[in-house]
Amino acid sequence: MAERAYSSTELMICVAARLMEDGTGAFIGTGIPMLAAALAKRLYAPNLVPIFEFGGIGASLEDLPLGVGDIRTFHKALMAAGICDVMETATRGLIEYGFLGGAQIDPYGNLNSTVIGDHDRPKVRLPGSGGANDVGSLCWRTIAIMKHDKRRFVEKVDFLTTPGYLDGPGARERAGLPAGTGPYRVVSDLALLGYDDKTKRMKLLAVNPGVTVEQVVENTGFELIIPKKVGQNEPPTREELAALREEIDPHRLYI
Amino acid sequence: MAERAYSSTELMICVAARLMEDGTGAFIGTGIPMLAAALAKRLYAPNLVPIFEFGGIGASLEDLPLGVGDIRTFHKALMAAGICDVMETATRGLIEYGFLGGAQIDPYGNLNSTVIGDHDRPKVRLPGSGGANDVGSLCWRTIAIMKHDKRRFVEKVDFLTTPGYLDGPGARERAGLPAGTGPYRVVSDLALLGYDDKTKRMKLLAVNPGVTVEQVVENTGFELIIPKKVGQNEPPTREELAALREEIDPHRLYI
Amino acid sequence: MEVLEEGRGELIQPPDVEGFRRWLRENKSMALKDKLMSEHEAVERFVHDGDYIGFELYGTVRCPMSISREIVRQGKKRLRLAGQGLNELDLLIAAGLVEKLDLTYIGYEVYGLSDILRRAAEGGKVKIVEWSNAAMAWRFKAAALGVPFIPVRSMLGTDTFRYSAAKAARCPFTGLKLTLLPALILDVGIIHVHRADRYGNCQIDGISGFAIEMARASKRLIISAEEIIPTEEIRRYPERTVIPYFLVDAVVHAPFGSHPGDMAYMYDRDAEHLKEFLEAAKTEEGTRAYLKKYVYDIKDHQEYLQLIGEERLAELGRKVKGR
Amino acid sequence: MEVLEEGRGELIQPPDVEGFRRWLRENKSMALKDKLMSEHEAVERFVHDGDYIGFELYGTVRCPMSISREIVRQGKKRLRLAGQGLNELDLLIAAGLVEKLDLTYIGYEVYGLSDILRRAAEGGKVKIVEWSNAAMAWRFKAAALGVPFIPVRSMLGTDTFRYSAAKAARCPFTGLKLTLLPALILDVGIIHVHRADRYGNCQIDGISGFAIEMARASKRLIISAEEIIPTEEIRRYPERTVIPYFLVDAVVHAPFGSHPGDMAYMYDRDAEHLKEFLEAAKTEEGTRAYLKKYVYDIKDHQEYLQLIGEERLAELGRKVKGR
Repeated sequence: MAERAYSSTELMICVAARLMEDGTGAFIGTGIPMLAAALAKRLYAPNLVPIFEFGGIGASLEDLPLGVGDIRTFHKALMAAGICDVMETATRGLIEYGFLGGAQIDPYGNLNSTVIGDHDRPKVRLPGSGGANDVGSLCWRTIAIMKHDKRRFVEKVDFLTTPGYLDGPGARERAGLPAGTGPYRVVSDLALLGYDDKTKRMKLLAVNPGVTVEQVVENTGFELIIPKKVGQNEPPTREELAALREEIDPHRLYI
Repeated sequence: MAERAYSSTELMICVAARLMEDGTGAFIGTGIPMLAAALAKRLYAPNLVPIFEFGGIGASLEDLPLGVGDIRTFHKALMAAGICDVMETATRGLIEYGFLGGAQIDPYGNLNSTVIGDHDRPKVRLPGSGGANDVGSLCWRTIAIMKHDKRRFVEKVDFLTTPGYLDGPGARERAGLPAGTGPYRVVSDLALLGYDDKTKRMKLLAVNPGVTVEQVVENTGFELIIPKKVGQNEPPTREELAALREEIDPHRLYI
Repeated sequence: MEVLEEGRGELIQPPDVEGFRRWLRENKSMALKDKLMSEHEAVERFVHDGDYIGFELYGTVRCPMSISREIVRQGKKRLRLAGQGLNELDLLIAAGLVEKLDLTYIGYEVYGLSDILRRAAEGGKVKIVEWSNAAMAWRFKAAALGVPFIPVRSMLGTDTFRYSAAKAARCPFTGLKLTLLPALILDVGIIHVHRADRYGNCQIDGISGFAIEMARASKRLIISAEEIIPTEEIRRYPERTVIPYFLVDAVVHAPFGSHPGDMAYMYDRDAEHLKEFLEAAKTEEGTRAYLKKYVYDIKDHQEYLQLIGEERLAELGRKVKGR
Repeated sequence: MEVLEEGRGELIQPPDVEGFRRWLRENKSMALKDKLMSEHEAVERFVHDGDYIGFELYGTVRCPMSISREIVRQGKKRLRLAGQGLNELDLLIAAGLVEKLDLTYIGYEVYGLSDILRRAAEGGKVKIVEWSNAAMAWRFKAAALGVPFIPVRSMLGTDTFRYSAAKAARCPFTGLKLTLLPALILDVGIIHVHRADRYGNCQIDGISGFAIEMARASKRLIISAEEIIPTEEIRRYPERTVIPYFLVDAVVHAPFGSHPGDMAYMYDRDAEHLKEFLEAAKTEEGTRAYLKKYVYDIKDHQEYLQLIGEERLAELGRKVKGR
């Protein structure tokens, strides 16, 4: 019964953590990515290296940072550099993963974190790109973490802050973005999603425990590719929850 | 009589040292420029800052360096940076003076330190540009230090390594070099030379003690502008010689 | 150079590298001059109405908050800002001093959005040109290089590009399409560091953010420092000098100068104060009251620290881990 | 991008940034792997015939001389080199291993010209493309930026430009004419540092030369270090890491690794040895004898140091000033 008592945030953290490949570097943003990276390092990818955009590389993550320039992003780190060095490392193709968020995502994984409505007189002004555009441009594989509803999963983003596959196959390369890069996964509170190799459109991979394929479709504002075989995400394990609650975020800053 | 007993190197050092303006930065190359800067700092321009191309800025110069990356170029310095930072500082216009040398100089102050003869099968291969092209491109005022003879002061350099005024007024700006920069003085073992404001051609300013204008003309391989009034360089003073011999280069590495 | 595409955003500060060269030659000196002064004097002398200003790092991390508050106090107007920030930009926007922003991000990460920026943007009170984080840092880097642009591989294909003032062109060596970012030369750069000497030689502990690039991209440069150290210490570890004195116009001694933000190995951020600010920022009245209490009614940084209280500051010092 | 002018020099190593990205992804890892190995193993595994190699800083200052000698000893052939150097390049040229040079300078400053380069160039034995010092460093910087070129303001109007592989173009923001330097991506970079851990995190004292840029411009990277230190020391001063481990392929422990050059705060250059070398370099026979004595007849760096002698090395240590 303990296995059922988890929050959707905890589940998203676990799903994201299980995606990480050992021996790679990952751009970490504030929030869920920090916890996912810390969890992955403990259980699945001990050689995953957290990289923070303002310069922290290989921090211990003993304490959870509260922001991407925070003291904890470089406490006992292997290097405390600056933003240019980190972003140039990404330009050279040395950073495998990037986590992204946003207010809107479209079928090609393009993200909006700038405005809702018109740019010059917006309905809602959002924080802006920050490092998201760079992470989405330069990392090999990006993982978006989003709440899943029709206002967020939209046919067309109001403002294309961060590049996904733009308008389809080959579009990134035509735009000049590094070849072979792009969106990899979307971790939502309902499901895990990926992208169709040919069309580069979003595709359902697995639903979360207790969630139906129909629920996912209903909460998505565009046509989602539903493969014949849809997987099932495992709920957080005892081990995952213990690590998260007792070691990674004991003060419950995020979970 | 002590005043007469000096070498032509010592005189060149003194003439160069007297040119320096206080509160400026000067690119220092190996040899005479190091001694001229050290002498200027002691007697004429206490706030002159020696800058070495591989990163040393504001070294004490307690001991004379033997090269531009030498430990002594940053011993007790204010900053030990790298070559890019130094050269970018020059690109931004923060370095007033640069010292240059070479195997040949032409009437426009263009310098050759690359080859004598054809580039691909040279008669004599010289060391190459090193930082000279950058110093000659980016500093506001460059000072060339040369032995004075017809083989060195030539109508046309075999290879234009480092830009002087190129082929005359406005040529530097047309080439894209920063506006208002260029050759300022030539310190030779016979004379001090400058450039005519209008034609940008080399002009005699002052002869060294015991040297006649005719001697200078005879030893110059191109037509030199001889103004009506030619000055006379003062011989090294007792004070200058004492500083040079007792404090700056007591082990006679260079003098 | 054939331009394939260009952003429609205003080029708020054109990359006049030749003007920058002339300005630096006329206004900077390599002489070691004592530049230690009060924040009042630094801001009065070196920040002018209409200036284009940049702050480093950002408003909860090693940020020159004491100088930011002084700018608000002196009411410098019609400012244009390099907007990679949080709290420092919000204070200036809230005080109505900002006209235009080259913006990359303004938000409070774990604490959510910035209501002050949101109100100003939605009300059309500030003009905003979009950039990415790295793009802003690289724009400083181009200025530091002394060249008018730098080619990069970010921003392509997006509205971030379309609402910026970047251009895209093809590389003549490889045929690759690249973003060309215009150099960003600041009228004033403001940077908070761990240590500086009286001449302005600076050391920073931990990440350098974009301090190195921004210092070199500034016509005038104000440094605030937790600690003023003797020049002998600088000379002893010359590789630790990240900003050399000749770039600096003013050195202000500002212990806890980043409060309510943090300072690596010295003190942690003041989460309570930030929450108080964010609560206040929800309404215009709340914001005005916050500014009155913590900026306008306060004479200087010293008085600000008294208001925060010694006990609280000591606690922030205890909360941070050492090396 | 309209090209106004271009140098006639061969572009010895084209700036294939996409290939560089792929290569790094396939060959580098962020895992902390022990990379400590002998100079023999490092050179055998990571230097190949035909490689384009760069050395930092230059052959009398913090230069990887022990690795350079090992390359000569293993006789790696048809090398192409980034020629900002002295002694290390001369050894390779003298051994007949060098085919092409991107050259900025080869000479011995206070000691005069390099007879070895002179003979090779005058005899047409090496192909030389010309650059300035800063241009070479900026070419590494462009590679470090991950872009195929960088605009600069050097080299314009000169034969140095005309005999280089640079191009000139007009800035689309300002109309200024600029030099575009192609990025220089090395097959192998070789750097000598003061301290490294077993994984390759490096610290350098004093000037950084062009180590930061070159490390980032290298496909394979060999580090030699005066001292191997525990990773805890690295983690304690993370701002001192100038080269992070994930760029590094091999770490070689090499005390006095820069001999006959110097190492800041540790030992001075060996002027006597340099004079001996320069005297030998005057003739081909002399050069051969020098190589035999100090390179070919020597098994490794340890044996080389024995040949130089403890007393002499200790003396060089005493001659250098501390901080």
